[in-house]
Amino acid sequence: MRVGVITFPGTLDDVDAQRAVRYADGEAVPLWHGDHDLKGVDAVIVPGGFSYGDYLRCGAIARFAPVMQEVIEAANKGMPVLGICNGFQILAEAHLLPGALVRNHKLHFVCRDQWLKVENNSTAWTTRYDQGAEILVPLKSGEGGYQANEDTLKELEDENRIVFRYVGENPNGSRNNIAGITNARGNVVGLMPHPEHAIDALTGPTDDGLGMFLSLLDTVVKA
Amino acid sequence: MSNVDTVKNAEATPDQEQPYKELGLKDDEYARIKEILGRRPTDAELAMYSVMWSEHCSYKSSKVHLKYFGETTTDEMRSKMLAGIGENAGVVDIGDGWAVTFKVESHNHPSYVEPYQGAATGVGGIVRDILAMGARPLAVMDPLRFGKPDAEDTKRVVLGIVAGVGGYGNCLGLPNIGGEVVFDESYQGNPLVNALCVGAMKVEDLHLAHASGAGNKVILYGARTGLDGIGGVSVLASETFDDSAGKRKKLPSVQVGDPFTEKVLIECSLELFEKGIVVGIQDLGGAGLSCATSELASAGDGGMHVWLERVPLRATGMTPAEILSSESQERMCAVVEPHNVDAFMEVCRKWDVIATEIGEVTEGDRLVITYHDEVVVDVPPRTVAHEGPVYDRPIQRPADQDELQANTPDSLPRPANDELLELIKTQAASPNLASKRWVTQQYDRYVRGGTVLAQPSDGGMIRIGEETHRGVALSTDCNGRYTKLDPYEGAKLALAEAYRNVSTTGATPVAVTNCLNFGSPEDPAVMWQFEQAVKGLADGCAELGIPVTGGNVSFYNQTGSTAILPTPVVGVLGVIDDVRRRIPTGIGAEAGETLLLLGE
Amino acid sequence: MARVVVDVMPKPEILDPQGQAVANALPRLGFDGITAVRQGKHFELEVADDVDDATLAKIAETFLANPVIEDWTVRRVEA
Amino acid sequence: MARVVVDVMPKPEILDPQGQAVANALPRLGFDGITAVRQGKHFELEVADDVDDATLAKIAETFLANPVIEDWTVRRVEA
Ligand SMILES: Nc1ncnc2c1ncn2[C@@H]1O[C@H](COP(=O)(O)OP(=O)(O)O)[C@@H](O)[C@H]1O
Repeated sequence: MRVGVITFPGTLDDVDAQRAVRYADGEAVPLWHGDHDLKGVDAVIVPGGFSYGDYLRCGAIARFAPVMQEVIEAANKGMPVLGICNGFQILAEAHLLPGALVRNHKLHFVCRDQWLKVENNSTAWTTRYDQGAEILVPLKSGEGGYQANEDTLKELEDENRIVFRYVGENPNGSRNNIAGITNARGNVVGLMPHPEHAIDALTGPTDDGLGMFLSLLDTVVKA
Repeated sequence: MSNVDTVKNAEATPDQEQPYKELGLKDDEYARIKEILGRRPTDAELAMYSVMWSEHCSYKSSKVHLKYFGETTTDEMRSKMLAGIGENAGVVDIGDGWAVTFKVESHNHPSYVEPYQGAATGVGGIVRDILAMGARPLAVMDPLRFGKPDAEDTKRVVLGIVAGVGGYGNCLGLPNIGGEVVFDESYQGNPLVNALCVGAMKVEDLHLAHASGAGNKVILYGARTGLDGIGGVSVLASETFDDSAGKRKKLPSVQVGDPFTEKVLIECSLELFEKGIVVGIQDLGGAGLSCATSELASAGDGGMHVWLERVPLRATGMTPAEILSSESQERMCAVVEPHNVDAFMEVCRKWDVIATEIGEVTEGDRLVITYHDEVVVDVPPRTVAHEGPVYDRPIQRPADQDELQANTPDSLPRPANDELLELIKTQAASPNLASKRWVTQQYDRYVRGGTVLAQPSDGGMIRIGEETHRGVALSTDCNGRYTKLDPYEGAKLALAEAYRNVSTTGATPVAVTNCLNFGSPEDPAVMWQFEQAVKGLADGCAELGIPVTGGNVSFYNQTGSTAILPTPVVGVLGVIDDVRRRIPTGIGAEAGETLLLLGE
Repeated sequence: MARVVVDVMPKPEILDPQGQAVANALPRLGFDGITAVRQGKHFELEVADDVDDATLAKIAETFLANPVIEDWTVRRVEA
Repeated sequence: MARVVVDVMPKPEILDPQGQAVANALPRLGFDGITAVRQGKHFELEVADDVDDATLAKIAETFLANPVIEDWTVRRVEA
């Protein structure tokens, strides 16, 4: 399994995403924002960070990067794509996922260990979880509040496209406690919390996040 | 161009008055500059000497005392030390071929003026110091001191500083693995923002700041140079102060940080190091190019020629003195062999980093700076960078020190048994003892995936070698109230606390850094506190057998004539050969644990 | 050269935590009579004369604003 | 009720990383001719009629803007 991990200027969690891929026995392939090239990978991770400083709007500039044009095309053809935190914001800006992420309702950056409920275990990235399972992974973001209009929210609920929901106190004002969503096809997933920081209880709160990368392994093997 | 003060002009007008006093130079200091140069300095030279000979850059009041660190460090203590006091940051060999560098620095005053940006640029500055050693910055810590918790201004300061530390550090992708939050009245109007950064490199990649080899190129890279931080130097510009539109140039009162530019600068620099195309490197911090060029030249074996008009500017109409003194953030200066310049530029292009060849290492022993072909600086670099004035300031134990010490807890009423519960509740709820989660929750502690311990642990710990599991632990500590009571013992206690906090993680303490925050050195009582604290810290280090590898002195922390509590923040670095054997803080992880009290 | 101002505001139906924080703080600071606050972004662009309105609209719509959550306006002002 | 607009901009002499990021991105997105961009904040306030200009100025100066690094303007607009 070869998994591309994109680096934009300002990307921070690319090293972690690469490590997570390796922990799931995959080969992590670094992808550069300026290249129109996915290097023949089986899947792509758009990792967290502050691409281009995120000074305009999170993900607003990164979305236009040459590599993203390739990601959009591949995603539309069914390639598994995972956006974590800033990656989620970028996928939303690129219209691969609906809605947008806005400033946390309390206006502070929040870094904490966050319980999530797995609402949909049939996406390319969540098959290893039990439906309804609760997992503990880090959340660390200043603009993590998920927003969408009522129609979109209804569509997401009706089509079972909410992948993760926050358990307990809503950390950022997300509508419907949404922590992560998927596209209609289930190959593109975006979430604000960081599964790649929860692959080893030594350096994270748990290894609950590893399931996402192992799920991908299953998906790719099956394909 | 006509009103640029050149060396030729300075020779022709020896009696021209210069605003050296406004720039903070004393009569005898100005006289010494004239003696060194054999003429009056040009405006640009005066700007350089005045910033480089300031307390902040020259350590002129502390030097005589800091020597004691060196005198008390034995060869055995030094055995793991690859670089020590005098370099950008101390470096220790931690085994497995890894070297670790760490340092703590203050950004106190700017953080009072504009808390967010002051704290943010404080983090940015210390991170560049670590980068300049050739290391990848790996984590930060932030020992903070604020005024009274219920004072209105404290809110502004706390909110801004915490957001600034977080905003910059989070955006750089550096986990925050610890720090302190202390409230005390004495910091009202004078908060302390100390920032620590730790980084690692392979031993053979250690870069020291020097410019050797005639013909080598000097490259400035990173952000453009603006009018930031040149407040004092503006007095030099009285004649050229009007820009073309005839308006007075506006000077920014605050430096704004750009963490994205710094993040890119870090990755770009690390790629340059990895390719082996950097001979010497220096970050641009306080005193900007004045500092970087004179220090690089002074530490090398030749001279240097700089073409100042090549420096990419952000503001119009900047004078040579202003360009030299600008403290614009997010810049670095590298020395590169001529045949590597193209490769250097290529890496900078990849990262979209502006890079400009601004100078060259020369045969001679002078630092010569020209501006459109006219010589505006011609000085022996050592006299700027390393041979500044030294003061042995008067020291006087405060008259009320005995009284202070005599006022012991013995005179306090004992709480009755039924008051104890209330007392514990009050204490637990007091801002100095309460949970610091409101602060630490704003800091990313996970990024890079190497954080083994962070809040609420006694010491932070990161993994350095992913294959070998080797790691380091760090803690910073200081109790200003103890130090006020007895500066010698107080500094020792700060060291002992940091040492214990590192030990309890399972790591072995190996080295010490410090940030000595004090009031005015012109106050003999403050100088006494300082001298005592340095002695205490040095003697403590000798007893424990670990060296001070670097640090920072911050004087003039006072409001009016009232100094802050003497606050020698001590940072201890420990090594652990396998982070999987770390000891987490807290009890109750497993049933049947036994609680033991060690010591008296 | 012309100066162009682009204002970007959260759509009315979208939660605006920043505006709300301002609105909540004002009475505490002793300022009464402000019933609602919304906070957005204000851009000032120096634009060459040959950049037409359609291009400016496109910059605002595709880049400066996110139409999913934000409205925008563009106007040319005296430099 | 009146609508009041407050614009808050980084002072010209102060580094504006946000505006710079936008300015650098535009040519990459194929938009040429924008020579400079500065980014600030835009507030829209619903204000009771008895709130006078001096009060609005005070709100802008002491709260919405940070005068150390920012300039501000206040104007009343049609609601
Ligand atoms: N400014 C800060 N930045 C980062 N971590 C902090 C800061 N202040 C406190 N911490 C962390 O929070 C935890 C608790 O701090 P504190 O209550 O001061 O503990 P202690 O009293 O044991 O030193 C520690 O892990 C400490 O490193």
